Amino acid sequence: MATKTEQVQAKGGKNRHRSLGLSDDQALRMYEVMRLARAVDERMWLINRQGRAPFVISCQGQEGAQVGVAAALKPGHDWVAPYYRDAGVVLWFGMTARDQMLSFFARREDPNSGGRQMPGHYGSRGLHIVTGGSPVATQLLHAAGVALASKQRKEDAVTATFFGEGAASQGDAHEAMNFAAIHKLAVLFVCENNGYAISVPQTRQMAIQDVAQRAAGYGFPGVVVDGNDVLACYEVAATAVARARRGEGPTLIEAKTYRMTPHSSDDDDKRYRQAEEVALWRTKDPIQAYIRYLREAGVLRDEVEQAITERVTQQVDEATEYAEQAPDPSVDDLLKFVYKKDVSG
Amino acid sequence: MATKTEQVQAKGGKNRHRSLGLSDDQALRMYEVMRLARAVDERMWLINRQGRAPFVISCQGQEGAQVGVAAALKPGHDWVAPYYRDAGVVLWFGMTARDQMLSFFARREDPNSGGRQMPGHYGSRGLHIVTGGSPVATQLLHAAGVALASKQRKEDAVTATFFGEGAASQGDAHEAMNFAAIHKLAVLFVCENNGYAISVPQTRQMAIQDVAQRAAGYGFPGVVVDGNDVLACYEVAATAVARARRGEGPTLIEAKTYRMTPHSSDDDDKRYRQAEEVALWRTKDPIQAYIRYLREAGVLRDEVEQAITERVTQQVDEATEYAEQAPDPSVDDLLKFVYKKDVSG
Amino acid sequence: MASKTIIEAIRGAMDEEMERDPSVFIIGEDVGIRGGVFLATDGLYKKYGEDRVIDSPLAESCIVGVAIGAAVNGMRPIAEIQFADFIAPAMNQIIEEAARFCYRTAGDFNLPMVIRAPWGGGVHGALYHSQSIEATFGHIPGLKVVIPSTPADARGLLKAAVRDPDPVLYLEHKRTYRLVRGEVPEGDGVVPIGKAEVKREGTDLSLIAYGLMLTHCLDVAAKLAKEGISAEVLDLRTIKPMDEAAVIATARKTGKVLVVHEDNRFAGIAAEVMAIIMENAFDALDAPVMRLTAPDVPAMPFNHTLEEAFMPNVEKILAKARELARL
Amino acid sequence: MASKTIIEAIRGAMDEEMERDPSVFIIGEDVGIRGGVFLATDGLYKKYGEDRVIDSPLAESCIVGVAIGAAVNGMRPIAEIQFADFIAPAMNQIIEEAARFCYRTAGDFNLPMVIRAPWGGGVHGALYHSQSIEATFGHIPGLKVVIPSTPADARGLLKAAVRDPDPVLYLEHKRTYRLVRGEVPEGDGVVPIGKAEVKREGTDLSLIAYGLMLTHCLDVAAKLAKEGISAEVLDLRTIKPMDEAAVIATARKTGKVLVVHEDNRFAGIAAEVMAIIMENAFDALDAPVMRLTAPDVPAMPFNHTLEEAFMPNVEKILAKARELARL
Ligand SMILES: Cc1ncc(C[n+]2csc(CCOP(=O)(O)OP(=O)(O)O)c2C)c(N)n1
Ligand SMILES: Cc1ncc(C[n+]2csc(CCOP(=O)(O)OP(=O)(O)O)c2C)c(N)n1
Ligand SMILES: [Mg+2]
Ligand SMILES: [Mg+2]
Repeated sequence: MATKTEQVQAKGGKNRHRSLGLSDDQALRMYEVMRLARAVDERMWLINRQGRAPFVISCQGQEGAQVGVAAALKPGHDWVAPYYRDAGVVLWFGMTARDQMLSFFARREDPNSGGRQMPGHYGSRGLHIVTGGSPVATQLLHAAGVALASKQRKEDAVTATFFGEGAASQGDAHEAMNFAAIHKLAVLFVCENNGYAISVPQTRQMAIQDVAQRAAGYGFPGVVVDGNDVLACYEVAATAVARARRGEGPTLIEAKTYRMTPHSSDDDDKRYRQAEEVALWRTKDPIQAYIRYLREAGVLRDEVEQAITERVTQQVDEATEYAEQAPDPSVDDLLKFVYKKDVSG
Repeated sequence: MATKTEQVQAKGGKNRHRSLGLSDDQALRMYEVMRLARAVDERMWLINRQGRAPFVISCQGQEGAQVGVAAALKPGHDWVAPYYRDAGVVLWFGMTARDQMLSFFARREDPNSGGRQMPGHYGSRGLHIVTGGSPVATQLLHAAGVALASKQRKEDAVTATFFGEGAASQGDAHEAMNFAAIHKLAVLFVCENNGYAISVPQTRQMAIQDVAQRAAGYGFPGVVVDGNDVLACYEVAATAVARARRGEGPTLIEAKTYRMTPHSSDDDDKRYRQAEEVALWRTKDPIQAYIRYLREAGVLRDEVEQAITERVTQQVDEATEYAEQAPDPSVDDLLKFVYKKDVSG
Repeated sequence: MASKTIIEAIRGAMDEEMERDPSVFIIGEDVGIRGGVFLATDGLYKKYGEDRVIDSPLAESCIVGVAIGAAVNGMRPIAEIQFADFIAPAMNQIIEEAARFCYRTAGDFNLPMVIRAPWGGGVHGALYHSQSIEATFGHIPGLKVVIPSTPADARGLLKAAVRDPDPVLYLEHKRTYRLVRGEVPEGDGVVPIGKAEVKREGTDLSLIAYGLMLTHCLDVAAKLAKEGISAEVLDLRTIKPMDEAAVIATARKTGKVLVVHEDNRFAGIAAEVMAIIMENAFDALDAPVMRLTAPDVPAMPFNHTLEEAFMPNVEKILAKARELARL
Repeated sequence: MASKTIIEAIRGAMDEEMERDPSVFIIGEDVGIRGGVFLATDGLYKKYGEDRVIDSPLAESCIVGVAIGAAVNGMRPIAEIQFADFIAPAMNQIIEEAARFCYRTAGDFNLPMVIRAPWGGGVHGALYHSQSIEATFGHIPGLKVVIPSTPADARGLLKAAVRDPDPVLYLEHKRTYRLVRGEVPEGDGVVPIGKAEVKREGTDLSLIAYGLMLTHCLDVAAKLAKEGISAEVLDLRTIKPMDEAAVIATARKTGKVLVVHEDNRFAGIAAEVMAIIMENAFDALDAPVMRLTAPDVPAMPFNHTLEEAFMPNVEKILAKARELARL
């Protein structure tokens, strides 16, 4: 079994997406979902700064890794266990801007939690998105369990779970990778390494260069990829998915990326990040990079760009308007669903 | 930093111990402690089978790894955080056969716990043996903490912690190795890999050949050594200790060995181990192997062997006699030492 | 009606449920070829194979976390924690994840899973093979916690737990495994979660207990009868959600209540029972409700003298009950 | 006397203790250059350097396990858990290790260490930034659990915790950090662990609380006074070991007690207080002891309506107190 860490470099050329088996339409769908994730996120910050909603946590800067990996999966058939930044993943899996805004405003209709959880705590049984709480890294074990069930029923569904490089320090990350390796489970462990866990830089989080190096210690491949190159992320994910469907077991994918916002609306990243560093990474924005590629490839013509921008803006506007008007849960909702089956006398 | 897994092979020759800087006396002291650990253990089984004591958990088969590593440390200066099989480690660090028997019979004088814990739950502040409970792998983090304190005070003490390959699956093992790596702590992580966690074989515990492979995922060396070759264990430990004292950080030592007894007096290993396998490993008994070496080396002459046997037998006899007579704790001891400082009204 | 020990009833219930429903599987340490350290799963590995009786790595958070994921994806895992004393590494997965899945998704997700764990003392298990954990988990909303005390309840409650759509912590008092034998009904024999049972009727005072202490309380009631004291014995059976109506009924009936458990005293289950009675039957009390529990020291020591001193037993319960009867 | 907020008092206490004793150090997530997510350690990294203010990896078991080891080897760690809701990964190290070190070695080992954690709700923190954990840890023998409600107590109890030879869980109600301001004495001002304090004298009924609820109870007592009801307010301050004498004294004094907490109800701290009163002041009660707590649902939802509905507040306490006064 290959266990060496491969440095996957983005190959140039105007035909990258086609050589990866992606049609122009698929390439554009990926672009539109990245744009939508970004637009919803930006709108949330705006509303938060106006004091109309208490909390935002962002995907900005990580949409390439999220959509690149998600695009290699089959929504509805495969499963994802995302973390709070994965707007790009859940939008690809069928959530809508409206769903996002309903949870942002904590409305009763919020499909993730009925207004109970903070924004970013995704979950939908129907969409095969495993519910996430706030404690980091627990979802890696859930993903292993979902994959175990698929294996027990001899189904070829793949489960992808996403987490930050900080979460990789938790014991659960170790236990999940070890278990998935032992049973050769169809799991993609996707680490979105943005260099910080709130204020803690990678150098205080681990003594290694690449989280992907850990995979060898479990007995499966670890791959490092440029997380700001959506097509490179798609490529390594497609390889890992194929391997998983063949029953050859998990892959650890480390997408090197950056968080373009503070950790959340409660954070002040100026305390721990240099303005230069933030500025440098702005130039590596995965959306801008993808735009450059799509234009070069002749896929993103002006009218297409314009149509996408209009659709995105319209969805965000409608979603915001709808969600802000939508009703709150009522007081008597408080006691519901402690159990699925209430047996108290 | 070297992070590749080195296969350390025992080098032959009659002068191995001298070439490792061990005098004949030191080589014999190591032998005597191995013998003592074994003899105490065998006596405990005898007594347990006679129904005079409820529980035994053994070091048998692992004395080479234990004494080999411990001999590379400075008792009283360095620290150990052992696990329940490490009779060889604690005897090297100053515990006596009497101490062992006092805890075996759960007497008030038991220095580990005053008769409160099961045998094998070692601890002595004065001897720099960190107290252990039953939950596995917690001691790896304690060892990291002890080493952090040494570093904070700029002392060169080294901390060695011991655990089984099963314990390596716990999240705490991951968190401890990661933390020790980040702070380049003077820790030896010593995995006594005996191939089983009670009934669970290594193949169900992990998908890798060597636990030592994990070290690379944290950024420090991992070494595999024949755990039944006490001098080979001493050699890799001495190297790791020197590295640690130089402030270059931890080493993971994996000693491949075997448990010659059932997991404990409550276990029936016939349910999961083949008699042939057990028999094969009996031929690899670390004590017998060391005897062969010491005789070849001309160090273990008959009269020396006889003297050692007499000392060991005498110690075990006296210890047993003393401990079996020793008083139990009294009922009013029950409420003592819940706190060091009792502040309840 | 067949006569079985508690361990036989538990093994049989798992066997029956695995036969009935292919989505039921077992995961835990040494549950496979070893049959579990108490032989609770003995024979099941041979019968159902390694895909349905899974020897996990030595990692409790893994056992529970994987069970959660499998439950999300259509399975009904029975996760075994080898000793209740070793459940703490899994507390984050149990308390923050399993217990909150249904609530945090407003019912979109639910977890049909059972966590089995041997608990309790009296077996020379020392600090780490004797612990009681029912108060710790009983306090957590979203979990169901059951403790059978008879073979029939052990079988019936385990079946109910396997079929329940919510996470159930199923606690087995290890001292009772082979000590307690009793009739087990033919047929399904499911025992509903959430219902206590009066195991012996009485009029002078009530003994409320569960686990090994329930067995002791029945002995005590028999002895008290000889002294002309009529003691009612209520078996809580389900710790959470507790059958408050049954607790209130027996308190109102006898006016004198002694709650017994071997868990630590402070903020234990006895305290909650006392609070429930305080709130609902204060006017009916002829004496303050009493509790007999382990002291607030970290589990029972290995030494037999100290273990004895730690555990409530028939003598101690009898003395306390007589004291209450006299009031 | 200087006027300080609770967060200022906590920060100041750590600074003073680190100045006084070089063995005191801080370890936790984001405690360094970030100064902690609530700025509790703001400035300490700059003043004491990275060897004494250590940014840990994102692993709570690591934070506590390392603190234990350092305490074994002569240091006095202050471990910060970023939110009480994230302490569960460390429960094995806290409950099975830290709490049992002294007992399992018959006093040979002891752990002078503090675990600080912001807890409690009312800040739109939702399910995982609002939890109460005092009952869970209060139940564990070997731990000391303290909860200050005023700046003077916050400073004095934190100093006492740092100097104590045993592990102390120091819980800081995050809503009170900047909400509650008060006088802090000059000098040492150590507040003893294990002692409750009557924060307001009264004769008609007693309100027993801690944390944010203590602040609310003082408001309620003031309002009740205007209605001619004299309410005594007892601040528990130390949850474990609880000051039973103080609880019994106020119960005997007023004969009517209302216990308030925002933790879940079942087997919570209120239940223990009720049990203590049942056992020691039953004869002095003019009415059953009442409790006002959060319902048994998993922490408070994000939505403000539901958060409001979950949390006890001045209005709810006032209503309950009036009800009790009328009995
Ligand atoms: C168990 C746990 N401890 C602490 C926290 C508080 N917390 C929330 S996010 C975060 C940092 C996560 O960093 P990383 O995993 O790298 O993800 P990123 O936010 O950088 O994408 C922390 C410490 C938490 N959510 N869970
Ligand atoms: C956290 C925890 N879970 C379960 C146990 C029960 N248990 C005791 S020893 C053991 C197996 C340990 O195997 P290994 O680590 O390989 O050490 P060995 O006994 O083989 O030397 C188990 C499962 C425990 N002590 N702690
Ligand atoms: Mg990060
Ligand atoms: Mg082993």
